[in-house]
Amino acid sequence: MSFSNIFLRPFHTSKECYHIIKMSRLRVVDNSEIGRRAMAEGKPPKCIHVYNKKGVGTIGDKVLVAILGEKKKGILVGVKKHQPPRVPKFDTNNIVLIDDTGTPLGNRIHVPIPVMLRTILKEKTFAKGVDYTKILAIASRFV
Amino acid sequence: MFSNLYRQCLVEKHFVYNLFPLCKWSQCFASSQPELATESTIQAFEEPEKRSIKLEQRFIYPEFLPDPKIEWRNSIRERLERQDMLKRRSQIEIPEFYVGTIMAVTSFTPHSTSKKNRFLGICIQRKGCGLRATFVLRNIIDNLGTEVAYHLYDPTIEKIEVIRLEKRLDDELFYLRDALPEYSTFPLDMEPVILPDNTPIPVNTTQVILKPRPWVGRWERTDFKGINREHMMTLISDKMKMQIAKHQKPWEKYDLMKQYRATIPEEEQKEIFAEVYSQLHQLELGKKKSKRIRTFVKPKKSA
Amino acid sequence: MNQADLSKLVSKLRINIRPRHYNLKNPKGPEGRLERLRIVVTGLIKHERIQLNYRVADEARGYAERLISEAIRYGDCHAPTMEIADYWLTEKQLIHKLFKVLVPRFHECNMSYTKLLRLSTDHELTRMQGVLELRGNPYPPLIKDLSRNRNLLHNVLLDAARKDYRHEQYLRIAQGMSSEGKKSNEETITGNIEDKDKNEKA
Amino acid sequence: MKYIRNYRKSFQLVIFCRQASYSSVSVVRNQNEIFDNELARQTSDIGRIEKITVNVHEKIKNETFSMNKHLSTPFNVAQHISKWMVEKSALALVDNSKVWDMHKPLEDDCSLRFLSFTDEDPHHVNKAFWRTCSFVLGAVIQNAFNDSIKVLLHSFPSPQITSGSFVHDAMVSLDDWKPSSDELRCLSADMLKLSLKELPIERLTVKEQLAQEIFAENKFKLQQIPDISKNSGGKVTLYRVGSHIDISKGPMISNTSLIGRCSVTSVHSIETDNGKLYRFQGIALPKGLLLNHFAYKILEDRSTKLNTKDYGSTKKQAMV
Repeated sequence: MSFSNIFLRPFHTSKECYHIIKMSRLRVVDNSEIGRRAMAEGKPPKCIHVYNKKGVGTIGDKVLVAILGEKKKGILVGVKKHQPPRVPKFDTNNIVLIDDTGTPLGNRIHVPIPVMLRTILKEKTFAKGVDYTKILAIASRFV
Repeated sequence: MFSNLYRQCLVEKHFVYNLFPLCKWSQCFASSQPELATESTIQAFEEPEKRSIKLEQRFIYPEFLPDPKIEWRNSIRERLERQDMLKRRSQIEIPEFYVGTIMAVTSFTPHSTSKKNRFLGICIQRKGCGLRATFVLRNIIDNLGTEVAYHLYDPTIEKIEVIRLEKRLDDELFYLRDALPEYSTFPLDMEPVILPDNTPIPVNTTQVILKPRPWVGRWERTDFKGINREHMMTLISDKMKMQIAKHQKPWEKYDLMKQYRATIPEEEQKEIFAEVYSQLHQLELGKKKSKRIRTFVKPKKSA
Repeated sequence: MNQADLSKLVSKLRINIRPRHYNLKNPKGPEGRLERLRIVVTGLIKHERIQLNYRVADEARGYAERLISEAIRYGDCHAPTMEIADYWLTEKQLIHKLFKVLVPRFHECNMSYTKLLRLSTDHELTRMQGVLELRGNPYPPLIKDLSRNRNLLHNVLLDAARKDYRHEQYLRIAQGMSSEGKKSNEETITGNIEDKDKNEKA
Repeated sequence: MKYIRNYRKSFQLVIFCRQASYSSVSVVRNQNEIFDNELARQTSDIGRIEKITVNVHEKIKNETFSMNKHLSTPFNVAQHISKWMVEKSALALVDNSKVWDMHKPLEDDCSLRFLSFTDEDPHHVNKAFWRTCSFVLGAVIQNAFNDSIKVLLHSFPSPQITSGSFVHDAMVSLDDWKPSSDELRCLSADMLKLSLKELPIERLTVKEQLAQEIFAENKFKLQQIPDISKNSGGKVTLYRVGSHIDISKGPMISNTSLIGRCSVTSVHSIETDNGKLYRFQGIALPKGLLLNHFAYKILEDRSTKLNTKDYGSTKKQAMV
């Protein structure tokens, strides 16, 4: 097989482009100071770790991001990749920044977030552990 | 439900076997060809008046046609699925809709306190057949593009409303993802537009203007009629323009077998719609009745 | 998951369709494949019986069947059909033959329009050959029809069995009629039956 | 069930390799010896070999062969043409009038046509096929039973296809024997094995005296031979398949491989002038003709009925 034929192989790359893996660019959707500044400056946060066993993030997963030279944690509240029926799919990969205790850095989320995030975040929350459900309190709209 | 249907099929099969001894002499002499038999049965129930009505139904109920992939065909499974689909249709009203129609779906969800979730958007794709038929709705909510896919026969769906019944120029509208946001923004509290009876389905001939690249698809290589081509050409580089011709496949127009393998032949379509005709007709009658009641009430209120 | 293509209605073909097309390799790709098949389809319409590689024949058969069924379906006044015929038939007088000769020939046909036969090959090295022909061609038939010949042994046996069966049925009917009649007129009819039975045995 | 020899291991036993009692083996060996010697004698009697011209008329082309008088058979001619011709032809037609066995030497210059089961009018071939089936059934009966049971073949009537079954009558030293379906299946299997062996069916015409010598052990045949020889000028025609020899007028098909589907369907006991006999009935189809199982079942069912051909008049049966 000649070298040029390799580029004619029929495999798709677009699915993988939508995956949230290390070095993926994300969009901060809350009104935290650092998040707003990063988005305004055109320096969106970069995912540097996904806290799950697959390494590919999806709705409700915790990610570690590099934002304006700082390390922050965030929760994915909406993703671009293909979703099963009745789960909304968004045009951007959205995160809400949180601190180590699970408290969001901002006090308002200005995009819709999926309803099933309620159940997912409640399941991830343990007594005396990190409380993620505070994010739900600052959400403006569910779809 | 499933077991009942299956039994019914078995009974019918049994009936066929009972007929067998009657025609045993004709079977013995192995001269008649099997094609002849099927042909005659197809022609038996063909009536000139019903013919056109039945074939128009394929646009309204495309999911009643089976998957054209030959390996996946199974007549008993297809039939059972059709029965199940009709049963589901008798439970909730699944309206006539097309790609480009603005619809709202209310579905049950265990995640929220009200246990209900309503999503409104434009249908950008209709895919799949049988019980696995799906459609995708798209809307821009709070400046964020949102898409939700639904199974048409999902039992958790409570209500499907058609807000504005119309068609677009294309069979799928994924280019709306790269179009300017106003083309897929619809207020969530949109009022339904009721078309008068017996009007043809209006075709929306808008040609969308795309956002600058990057895009999710190579729209310049496709021939979607709903994209404003002149504007699109200003957005792409010269190299991309040169590559358009390279990716054209003009011979596919003449590939008769490819077309044949992608579709269900007319005779089979007739057979299928003849099978479900009476039940679908009754459902439509019931729908009309309820519509009349609704339209009768409304002018009173406004007056 | 696919949905059937709704834009075009096609007539059902009366041949077995393979789920996927044969991989007829061609340096020009799919376009070259169609061009090769085009030569075969043109040859088939022209000569009505051709011998060639079996796989190519099987592939071309579907296209020939579709071409004829489109021609029957839409006739010669339909522009898209004319365009397709123009593509598939490289010799232009054959378009005339398709619409004026083949369409009337196959208009009432309930079977496939073509026939494909496998040829036996002597050498293992030769590719499998096939004969592709249009039905109703002027050449002598390639295979004998054994079912029509009533003199063949199995047909003789079946005919005799049928005769026997009918004979039994008649006897049964006759007996049934006579037993009904028995109630009214017992003596005379029983006598008749016995006579009849004797006749049958004789 | 207990009477049929290879019931217990019906798929292992080959009927012609049986370990029979010494007497029956010696009888068969003796018969074959006489047959072989006579065949060798007749061949050596020919003397100087003369050539004859044989014109073969086939659909595609006519061919001419130079063959040996009293030595070459239509089978040899077919061998010159093609293997396919050898396999498919069952009989030959000499000079457009005489039906000729494939293994019967040609006697003079002649024109030749080969007959097969798929001809336009295969009347002669069908008849020969039916006759051969009766003859082969005899071979099956002769070898199927245990040694303790004495079997004497009587005869088989001339073929009548419309009667629905071919027939062979035999005396079996059993009282009121009604074969079970398994026993019938064993008989059918034996017949099928014979067809799979692809045995040629040889033909030999001998004098009355020699025939009596061959069938010295069979009282029925001894009775029949004088009548037969009287009608055919002091000669008796013998046929042999494997090691089984029987009297028949002929003609017969060339090889048992031409028998396709076959089954022995029923055995009836009949009363005749010669005492109590058993009438074995069966049905068979030539190899090229295919029939669906349903239709074949109808034919099988029909063939279980008692075939009344030449029933009761056993003397006529000898005229086969």
